[in-house]
Amino acid sequence: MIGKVIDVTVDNVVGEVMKMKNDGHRLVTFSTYQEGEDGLGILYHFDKELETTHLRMTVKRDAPIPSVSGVYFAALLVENEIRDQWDVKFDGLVLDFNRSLYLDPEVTQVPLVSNVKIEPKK
Amino acid sequence: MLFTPTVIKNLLKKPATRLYPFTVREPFPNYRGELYIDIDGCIFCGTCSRKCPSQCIEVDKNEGTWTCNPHACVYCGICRDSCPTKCLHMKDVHRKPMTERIMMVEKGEPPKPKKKAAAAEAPKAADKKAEPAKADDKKAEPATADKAKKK
Amino acid sequence: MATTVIPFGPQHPVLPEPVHLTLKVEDEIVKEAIPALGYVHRGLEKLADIRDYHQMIQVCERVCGICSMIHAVCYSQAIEELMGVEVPKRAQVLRVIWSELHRTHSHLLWLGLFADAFGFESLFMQFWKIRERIMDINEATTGSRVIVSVNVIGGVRADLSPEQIRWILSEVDIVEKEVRALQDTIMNDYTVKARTVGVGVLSKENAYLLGAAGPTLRGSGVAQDMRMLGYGGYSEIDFEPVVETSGDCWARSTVRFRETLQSMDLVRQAIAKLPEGELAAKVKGNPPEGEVYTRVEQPRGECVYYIKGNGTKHLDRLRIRTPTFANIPPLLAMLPGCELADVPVIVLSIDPCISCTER
Amino acid sequence: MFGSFIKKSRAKSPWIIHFDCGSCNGCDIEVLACLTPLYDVERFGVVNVGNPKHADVLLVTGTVNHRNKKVLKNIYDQMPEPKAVIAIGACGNTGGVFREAYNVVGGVDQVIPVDVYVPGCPAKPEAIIDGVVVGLGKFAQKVEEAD
Repeated sequence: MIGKVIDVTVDNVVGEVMKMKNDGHRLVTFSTYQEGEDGLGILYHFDKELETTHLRMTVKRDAPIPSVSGVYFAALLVENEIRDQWDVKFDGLVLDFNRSLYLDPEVTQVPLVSNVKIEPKK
Repeated sequence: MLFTPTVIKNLLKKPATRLYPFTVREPFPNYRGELYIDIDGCIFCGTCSRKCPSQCIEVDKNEGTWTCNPHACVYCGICRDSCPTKCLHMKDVHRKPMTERIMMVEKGEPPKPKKKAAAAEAPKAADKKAEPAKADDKKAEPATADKAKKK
Repeated sequence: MATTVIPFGPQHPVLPEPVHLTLKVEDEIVKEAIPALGYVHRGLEKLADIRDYHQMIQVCERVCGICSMIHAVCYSQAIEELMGVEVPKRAQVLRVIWSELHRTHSHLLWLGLFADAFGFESLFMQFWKIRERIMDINEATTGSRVIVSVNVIGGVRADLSPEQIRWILSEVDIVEKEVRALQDTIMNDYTVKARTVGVGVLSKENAYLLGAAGPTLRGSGVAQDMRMLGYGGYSEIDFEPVVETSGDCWARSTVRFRETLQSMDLVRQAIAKLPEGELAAKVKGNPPEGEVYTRVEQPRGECVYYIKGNGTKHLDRLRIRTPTFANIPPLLAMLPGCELADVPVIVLSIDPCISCTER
Repeated sequence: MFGSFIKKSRAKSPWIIHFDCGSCNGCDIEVLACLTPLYDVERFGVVNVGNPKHADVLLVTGTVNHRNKKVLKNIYDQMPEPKAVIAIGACGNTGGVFREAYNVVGGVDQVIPVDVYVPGCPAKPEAIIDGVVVGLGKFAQKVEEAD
């Protein structure tokens, strides 16, 4: 993967993101992936003059994740999307859609958790 | 006011409209239009059904049927390109609208010498590991159910 | 003063796509806008579980019909990087040609829709009339008007013959002439300026902080274009990003107008440098374990793919961040303080592509 | 007498409404291309309107998902009788390449009755014009049967 990867933890993620903002980085997006059975890996992608930097954080899905939408307002859509797709909670989300950004109440399964495989439609 | 020259030009020129249903334009030769099969050339190897991104083709080797759901087909031409006997073709005109959903079912001669067919199948099957085979089985079910519903 | 809540969308005459905005209005002045998405959400990232990595190209193309070619390029580049496949030079340059043709038709389409948003119907018709020539080129060279499906992992599966190249060049010349004839109208006409100048201003700092992408960012004076990275065939081509500084709707439409002309120039450059050679490299095996992060420039801005492979033919994770997704927070910052009648113009000025946003 | 005049005119100049129901934009822009100078469906008296209450024919592109199926139903219910529905593209017909995704219900016919299916991904403007012509036949038939 191109770019430098810095590992962060739940405790210092907001501080690290703040540091990136003060350095003049632009938040591109987050990416998520399944990490083990009940873990979630989050990559924060930053960009400064076409140079990419990533922050990597691994969390458990049942504990709330500190939100960085207070630092970068643009993070709010991504965090709501992650909330939809993985059913995790964010602490201090600026505008919380409460799992309804994309999904309607009819969809009860958690879309992206790997052990919930999608079945071909009948 | 700056648009006036364009307006005047358009008034003096012939209309740009293609009078479609009355005059049909010459189709471009490699347009990916209606998919059809030359069933006599088909060896029922099932490559098209595995390669199809939309999973809309179903091949039954024992029965000798080739079934395609033209409503789910995305006209990408992958099946045509991967067909080993080049029996799948695409017309250069689009498929005509229909008032109800139909399935394309083509009945052909299933391959008689079983050994030869198996040999054609074997290298493909070797590529696919256990998991995709399962996926294929899974998708075969709903497709048949769909067909039954149509009938 | 009383606040009125006005729902905007999902079915709105000016929007070709369903998106919903809840507008809180005081005296015709918008105070707050809250988006509601999800009308186009299909969940195609999860389809990687049942479609193999070759078939996912066709799925990724259908993330968005207008920039389908560039989505496919981004996905193929990601897989090629993961698998270490060397793409032949000719295939890379052919990808540039079709990408730039897509950009041209996308921008012409947008310029038309934008004219329609402020009620200039005949300008809309003009742009869409010109655009049909580009669609004809797509249809003749690839086999489909909109979703061209020419990418495969390792290269392309269609070629350009010398006659086709000559024909493309002559068509591009005609298109350029016709587009230039409309330059004065879209940039300097009094009625157009009255609707666009000073409307929906996004300052340079705000655009950068809110993570805007593409023409929205460049319209605010930040010279950032992923084509500067020189991915694929762009390393062979001279490229300068188009930048405007005023940050309003006029700047964004001017950026797109100038990019249309630039794209046609890039098509000519790419055709002049088209090398001979193979069309596609052989690809064997499955994507190995590992992750890749690729960025390309779409008509609407920077598109990011994150792919995690796990050694099987199904990908572990496919994540797509599309430009409109990044442009929605700036839109929310632009709307407060504008007049209700300007809302369609401002919403269209970021070139919203909702099917991209929600995938 | 006046009634039969209106009946005849309705079938001769149908007003259409286009609803994008989660399509990838491919079919959408082709529907719009039909209204532009090169294909110009207005020469048949077809007018694109923004309000479902004015429309006779509903053009639907794209897959139906859990959120927009309510919108689609709502728009369909608002249209006056008789009405015709044309589903455009592979997604509108069956769900196309996305029909197995988790948030996709399937084709348009899962929610509202469909009169004409236009296949293609995306359907060409020519195919859409053909579809509208077939749809108008059905619509005229419905107008006849209406009383």
